[in-house]
Amino acid sequence: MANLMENLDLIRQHRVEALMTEYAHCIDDDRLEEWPDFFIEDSVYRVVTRENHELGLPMGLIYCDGKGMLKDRISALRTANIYEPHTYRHMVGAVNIIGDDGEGLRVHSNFTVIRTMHDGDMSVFACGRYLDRITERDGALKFSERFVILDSRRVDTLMVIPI
Amino acid sequence: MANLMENLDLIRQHRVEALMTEYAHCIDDDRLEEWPDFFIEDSVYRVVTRENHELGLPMGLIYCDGKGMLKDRISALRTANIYEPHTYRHMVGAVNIIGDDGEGLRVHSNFTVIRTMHDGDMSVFACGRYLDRITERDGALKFSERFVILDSRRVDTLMVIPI
Amino acid sequence: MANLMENLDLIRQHRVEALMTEYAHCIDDDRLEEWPDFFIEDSVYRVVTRENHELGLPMGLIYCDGKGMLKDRISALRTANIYEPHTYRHMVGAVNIIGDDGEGLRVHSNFTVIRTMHDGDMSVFACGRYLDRITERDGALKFSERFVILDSRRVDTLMVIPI
Amino acid sequence: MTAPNAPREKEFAWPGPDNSRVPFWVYSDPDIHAREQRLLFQGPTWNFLCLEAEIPNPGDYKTTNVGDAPIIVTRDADGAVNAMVNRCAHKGALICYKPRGNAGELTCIYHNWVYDLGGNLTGVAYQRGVRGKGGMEDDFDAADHGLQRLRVEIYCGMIFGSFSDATPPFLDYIGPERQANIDRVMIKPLKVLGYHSQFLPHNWKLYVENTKDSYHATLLHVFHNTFGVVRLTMGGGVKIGAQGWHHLSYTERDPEMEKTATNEKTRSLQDQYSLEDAAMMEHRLELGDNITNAIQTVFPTMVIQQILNTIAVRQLVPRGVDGCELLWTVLGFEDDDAEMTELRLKVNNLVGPAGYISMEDGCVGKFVQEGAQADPDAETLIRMGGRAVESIEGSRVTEAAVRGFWKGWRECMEI
Amino acid sequence: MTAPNAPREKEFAWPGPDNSRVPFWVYSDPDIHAREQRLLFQGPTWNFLCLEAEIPNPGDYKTTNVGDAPIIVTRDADGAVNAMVNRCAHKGALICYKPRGNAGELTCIYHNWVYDLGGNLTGVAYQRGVRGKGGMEDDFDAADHGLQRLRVEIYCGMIFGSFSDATPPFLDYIGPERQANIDRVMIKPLKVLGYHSQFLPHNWKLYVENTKDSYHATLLHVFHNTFGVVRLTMGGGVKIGAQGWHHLSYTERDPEMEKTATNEKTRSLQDQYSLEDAAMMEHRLELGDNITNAIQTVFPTMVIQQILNTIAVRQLVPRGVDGCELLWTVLGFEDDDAEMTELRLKVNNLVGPAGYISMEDGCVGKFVQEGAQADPDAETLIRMGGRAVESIEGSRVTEAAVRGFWKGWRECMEI
Amino acid sequence: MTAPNAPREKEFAWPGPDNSRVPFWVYSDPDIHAREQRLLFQGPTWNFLCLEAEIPNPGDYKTTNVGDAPIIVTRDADGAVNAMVNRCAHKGALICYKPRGNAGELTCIYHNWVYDLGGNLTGVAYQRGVRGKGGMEDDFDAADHGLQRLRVEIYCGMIFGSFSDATPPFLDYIGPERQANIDRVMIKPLKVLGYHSQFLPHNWKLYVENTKDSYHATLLHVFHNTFGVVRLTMGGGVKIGAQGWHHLSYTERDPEMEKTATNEKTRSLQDQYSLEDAAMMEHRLELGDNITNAIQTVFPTMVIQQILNTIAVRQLVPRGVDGCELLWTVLGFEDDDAEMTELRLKVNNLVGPAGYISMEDGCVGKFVQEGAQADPDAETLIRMGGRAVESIEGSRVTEAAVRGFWKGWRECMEI
Ligand code: FES
Ligand code: FES
Ligand code: FES
Ligand SMILES: [Fe+3]
Ligand SMILES: [Fe+3]
Ligand SMILES: [Fe+3]
Repeated sequence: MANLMENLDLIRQHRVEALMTEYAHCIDDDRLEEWPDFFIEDSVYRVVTRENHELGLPMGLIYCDGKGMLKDRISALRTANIYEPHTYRHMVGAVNIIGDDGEGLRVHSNFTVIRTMHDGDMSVFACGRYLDRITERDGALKFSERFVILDSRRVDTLMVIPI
Repeated sequence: MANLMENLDLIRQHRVEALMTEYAHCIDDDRLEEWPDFFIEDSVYRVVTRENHELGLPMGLIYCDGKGMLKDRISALRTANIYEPHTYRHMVGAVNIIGDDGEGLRVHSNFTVIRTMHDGDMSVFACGRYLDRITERDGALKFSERFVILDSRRVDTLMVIPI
Repeated sequence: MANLMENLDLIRQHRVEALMTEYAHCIDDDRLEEWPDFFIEDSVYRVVTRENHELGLPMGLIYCDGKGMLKDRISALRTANIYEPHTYRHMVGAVNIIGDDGEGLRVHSNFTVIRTMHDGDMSVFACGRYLDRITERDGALKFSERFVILDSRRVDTLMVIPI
Repeated sequence: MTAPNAPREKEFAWPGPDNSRVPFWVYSDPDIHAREQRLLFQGPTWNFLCLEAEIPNPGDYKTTNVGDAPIIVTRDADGAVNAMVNRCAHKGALICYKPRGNAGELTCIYHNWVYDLGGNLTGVAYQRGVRGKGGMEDDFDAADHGLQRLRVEIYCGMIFGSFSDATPPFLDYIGPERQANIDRVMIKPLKVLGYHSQFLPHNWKLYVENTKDSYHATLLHVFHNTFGVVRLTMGGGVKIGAQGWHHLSYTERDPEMEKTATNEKTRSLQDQYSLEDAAMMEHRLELGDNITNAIQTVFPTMVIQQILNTIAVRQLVPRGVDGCELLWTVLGFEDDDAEMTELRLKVNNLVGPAGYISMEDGCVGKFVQEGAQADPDAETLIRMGGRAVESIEGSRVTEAAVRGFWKGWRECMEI
Repeated sequence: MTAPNAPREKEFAWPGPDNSRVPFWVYSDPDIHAREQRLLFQGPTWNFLCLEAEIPNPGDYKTTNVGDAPIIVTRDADGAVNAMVNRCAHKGALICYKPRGNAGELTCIYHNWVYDLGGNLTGVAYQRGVRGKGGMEDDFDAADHGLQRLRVEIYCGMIFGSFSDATPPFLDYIGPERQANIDRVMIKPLKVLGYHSQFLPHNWKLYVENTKDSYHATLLHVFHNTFGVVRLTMGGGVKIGAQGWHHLSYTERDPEMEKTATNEKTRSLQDQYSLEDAAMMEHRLELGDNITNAIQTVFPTMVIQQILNTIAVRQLVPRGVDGCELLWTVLGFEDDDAEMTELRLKVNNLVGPAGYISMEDGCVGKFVQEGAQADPDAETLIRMGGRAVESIEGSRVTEAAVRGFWKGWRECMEI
Repeated sequence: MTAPNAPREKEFAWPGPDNSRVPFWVYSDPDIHAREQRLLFQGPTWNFLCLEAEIPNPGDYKTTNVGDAPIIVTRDADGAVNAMVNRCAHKGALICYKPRGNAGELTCIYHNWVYDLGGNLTGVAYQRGVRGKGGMEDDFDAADHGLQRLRVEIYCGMIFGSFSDATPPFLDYIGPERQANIDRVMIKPLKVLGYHSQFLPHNWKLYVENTKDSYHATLLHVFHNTFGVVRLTMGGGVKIGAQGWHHLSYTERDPEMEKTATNEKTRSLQDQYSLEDAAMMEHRLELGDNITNAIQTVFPTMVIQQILNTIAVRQLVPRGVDGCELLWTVLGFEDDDAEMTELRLKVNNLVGPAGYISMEDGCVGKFVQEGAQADPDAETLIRMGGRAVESIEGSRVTEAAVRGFWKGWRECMEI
């Protein structure tokens, strides 16, 4: 029968999936100013291609240490950078909770991002894996680490909005 | 520990996700005659582009008030309209239950639709958001409102099967 | 309130979704040697196009009876077959548990597979339905039957990695 | 600014004596596409740009296309409307890369060259260099390097542009019958209810022929028939005018004639078929006549539509030789009440990419493109109503308007 | 119905004296593609259309392609088989837009022109207009405007079509050796077990060369070797015939010869590699000989395959210059019992887009297309077995059949 | 091995007397693309292939491109570096289809022809046939059929290849100023920190112009200005050399000059804008000077970049006429400590497809491609700094380097 542990598992799974969903909706609905708040202060956010990742090369497309750099990404794209208007649509697969060492949950999930340009062009802009470390702050789940591993070695035109 | 409220949340989440899944399978498996039954009698179903939506323009690609107009969509495509045979495949992201005012649950979710033509061509036909209002009828969840917001301003060739 | 049955439903749903997720991650992370273990010994795995399926034609792209043939698929692609390196990314939709006859759960789900070539090309390689029969072995869920129904009649170049 | 690129183009010869047969190569040859830009879209034609209602205020701009050419339409400080090619005089970058906006001047993002809302070059970054080094030669005259301007005319709130000085004034261009129908439909200030964009997987000319083809309407579109929006047995006609480039096809209800409808027998007439909710088929006679359907073309790529209470303008933009994009601007009148707006929104279910009536037009063009591709020298047969280009009263069983399109196309293309 | 569009095509000159070198431009030039439609696919060739078993009953139709040309194959009321270009004589729309079906007559959806199952135009909607207005001129004769018909021949349940009157009768066309192999394989009424469609990202000719290239089989495909389906050391041969356009390559088991196999040393021979479940490698000798593998081509784009107990016909359709679609129809015999069907389904794991043996053929063509693209004037080297086009007994270490393909291609293409 | 395919190409005529105006057809004509392969990429030019650090050991290989041509770079047993066209001499298949690897010899998968690491053909499967049947004629000499080799030169660990014997030695080719900058930057053995690949939706030449266009840097890229990486008011210059094909543009900090910065007023100067975390803008002066930014091109398609502490080489590969792929290899020095590596990784946020500074370059090219497409005969205006091709000291307000590119392009293309 449904025992307590299983119940707790369900709730944890539910909370993690809710975090993933809210993260995706935040970006896709263009509420980017809220995006850094999905991370803790001293978090790490990196977007790395599978090629570099598997070659053991450290370089990322985006390489942020700390929430400040996350905020800079957003202020830059809002105020400084020039690019054709476009939006993302994230599809995030069910999450696989690998385990919980002291420092938080280790969670893997698949994602796909469809990019839509203002002229209506849609394309699969990115797909790959989220390798996350998730921790609790004031009763809410946050990312302490989010490694975005892109399947493709190539980026179409540019990447301005975070994944 | 898992308290009652959390349990109720899980069950609610589960029921809403089941509704979404059955809706998608109903269309993708070409059981379109069952499609109107996912809605209540005086429901609203609209397919609107993000462009019109954000410009505050009311016009939709599809603009149905009431179940009758939903049934007409199906009878028309079955008996009247000419088009190359094709099928959809819906991918619906996890749902975000925004809240529950008196009139039902307000639920947001992401979706992607891959269209496959009879010659085998596959393409991302649509992606965007479902903005739903879901209510209970005789123990089953139904849509009282389903606004389909398409990310793209453009439709490839035609839209005959509902999203 | 949340009664026992509902709780059991949730747990069952959770376990089935976990199976689907681990199956997808196993393939996408290139841990293909583990792939046959998602099936029982005398399992059936078939990849069939919607066209053949709907015409009632028995032939599959892949037609495996028994775990041995599954293992052969993997050893062949590892040691024998020549092909351009590429990877998959599976997106699997929420599962619809149709029912449970004596022989296991009957489960339907939607999927999409994005294929990425080593040069970075990404494309929707396949989408369709999983029609599964899932059973318990030593406390773990396994597939006794997995019918992969592809929406498209056409395969781009070749299919070497299982879906 | 442009020399003819003819030297790099193939030559083409029309196979027949008249416009009753069209060779399929017109739909697929890349050099035809290039030549159309040069001689037709940038030739003696008026092209729909946008509506005045879309750029009401000084500084408002909207981007659009004339053929392949990207265009900016602006309203300047004096309230005048300007149209320019959306291509910087410096290195050719798009100046405006958003669909619409408001700006005091137009600044190219690449090197900050600045243009006024009329397209005049008013600023060149570092024209004098820095500390006397670099910069433009003294003989550089900004006046020589404005954006390429189009002639502009406005009628009933619709803005048209032309690249050519040879194009006659707009009303002469369309002729009195088309003018009369515009006057008939656009009786009040317009309001935009929304936009549709529809990608069509075939050459742009196949869609234009489709809109001028009054013969197909009741045969392809079941709805027309079943609900009596258009039946070939209903009254109406096709008005082409002397020049033949444009057309007007209309239908009106007439109880007398409809009696004869019972003789008809075509796939598209399915009397057993009916709607659960016919709200969208309601027709409020707001224009003072019984016309249920009036489709008018302005050569080369504009359509003005009235179907029951749905009013729209359609603009067609080529996307390569085997694709085109159809842009719908669906309209109401400024003074529509909520109920009238609601009606228009419901009737809109008939048109657009998901429209019960128009969706078929989205696929037949592809069927022709596929049928045509294997044999560029095979020909179509356009002889319904003879081989001439002439109006016909009281019937739409003619392809005269389609022949008229080819007359215009060949006159522009010198083929 | 079609004038040569040569005036709009480039000219081409073959670089060498024979067919032992092929310039890469044959794989990438769009004008070559256009010319192939005109002179090769619509020239003196027989092209596989479909099987009789797919259209058993009157009214059954199936759509297919000959090169770029869309084709309808029908069985009419008399049980006769007809093949027509799937393009309406009016504006060129596809008549049949579904892959298969049954119909009493063929109706174009665009304007409801109606054709009988032989392609004769039997009805033109509103030919007489409405109330005496519009309609066709009196001199319009439906007999002049049927669908373009192909010649049809049927052999062993396989239906072939030709655009040209110059094509010799089918059996003369393929020659006695190919006929003998068809007789050998198609011994009983056929049954379709299923379809495969495989998009190949390269010019269609690269796949045809691959199928005629008996040299690559044991070198590229590990399975052939490891499981002795095909080894170059096994018995067999390549039969080409006088004309050289077609070929038959076959392999048979012979215990004597296999002893020598141990000498072989190639990447593709991996004796340490074996199957957990070899069920699919089982071979029931149902054809009365030891032939494990017989691949036969019918110029230009058909393959008839017997590999162990899997029997299939393959049809190749060009998709532009740099793509093609390979359509497999996998067969059994009507009287197969359940066990035999099961065996065929399992052996099918060897072929098709996911086939252990055939999947490599799906990528090598792309490798050539990529290798070739940078240098259209570079050439291949096809000199295994010399430079001539001749059969060879007891060995498949020759590219004679590939040279034979180029002989046929050049004869059709006049290059 | 290749005859000119000119017979199949259009002719082109340059419109003006100098390089101050460029017609848009250079960005869109497929025959220009074909001619570029033949006369430019396979002409008298040096093309970056890869780094020595990527193939340190005997047997290491890496695949790359020179224009459309697929290339293999190998290090052989003697430690020598070889470059060959990645196309089998037999049927033209790619030999190496993985991006990198290690092999004792190169084996084509199609028919197992074997080449040594220098591209010499060392083995032809079944050259003697089987049991005396088939095989190659006796006059077949493997020595005539090796892979097409490129000339190779190496400088500071960078490997370059050329198809042509007419290309001058590398250092003569780039000239002393470019050599000096390479010596200045590549002061120690290099280490690869990672790769970026960026698809740009426009003709390759638009990106090359962009990199040689020192005029746009501070106008398009806000970051340059705001954080003083590059300001046109800062010191620096553009060095072009006699030939004009290549360039070096550099910027150095100079407190004096920066005072004048306050006069500037451009969109891209936003002093109110600042970073929360400026870690990535830190600059460790590791090269012994104050140069913040040095961009150098090696004609036709290579860029050597130093921006603060991020060092990278960029290689551009055309992908058809309207696309290209930019390949970044981001570098550090072998002896970098962890802290230095961390700094380089953070500064890398400025460059690459997601780079604060470089991302705009990813879209402006598309804006030009779109602006240009409608009018192939319209022209750009490249007169900043006059019409000549000459260096300028102390300023970058010139387009001389862009004119220099067109000088080189026309000299190679004979247009
Ligand atoms: S391209 Fe517009 S300013 Fe340079
Ligand atoms: S195109 Fe077939 S009837 Fe008109
Ligand atoms: S193509 Fe390389 S061995 Fe035949
Ligand atoms: Fe229509
Ligand atoms: Fe093969
Ligand atoms: Fe730049």
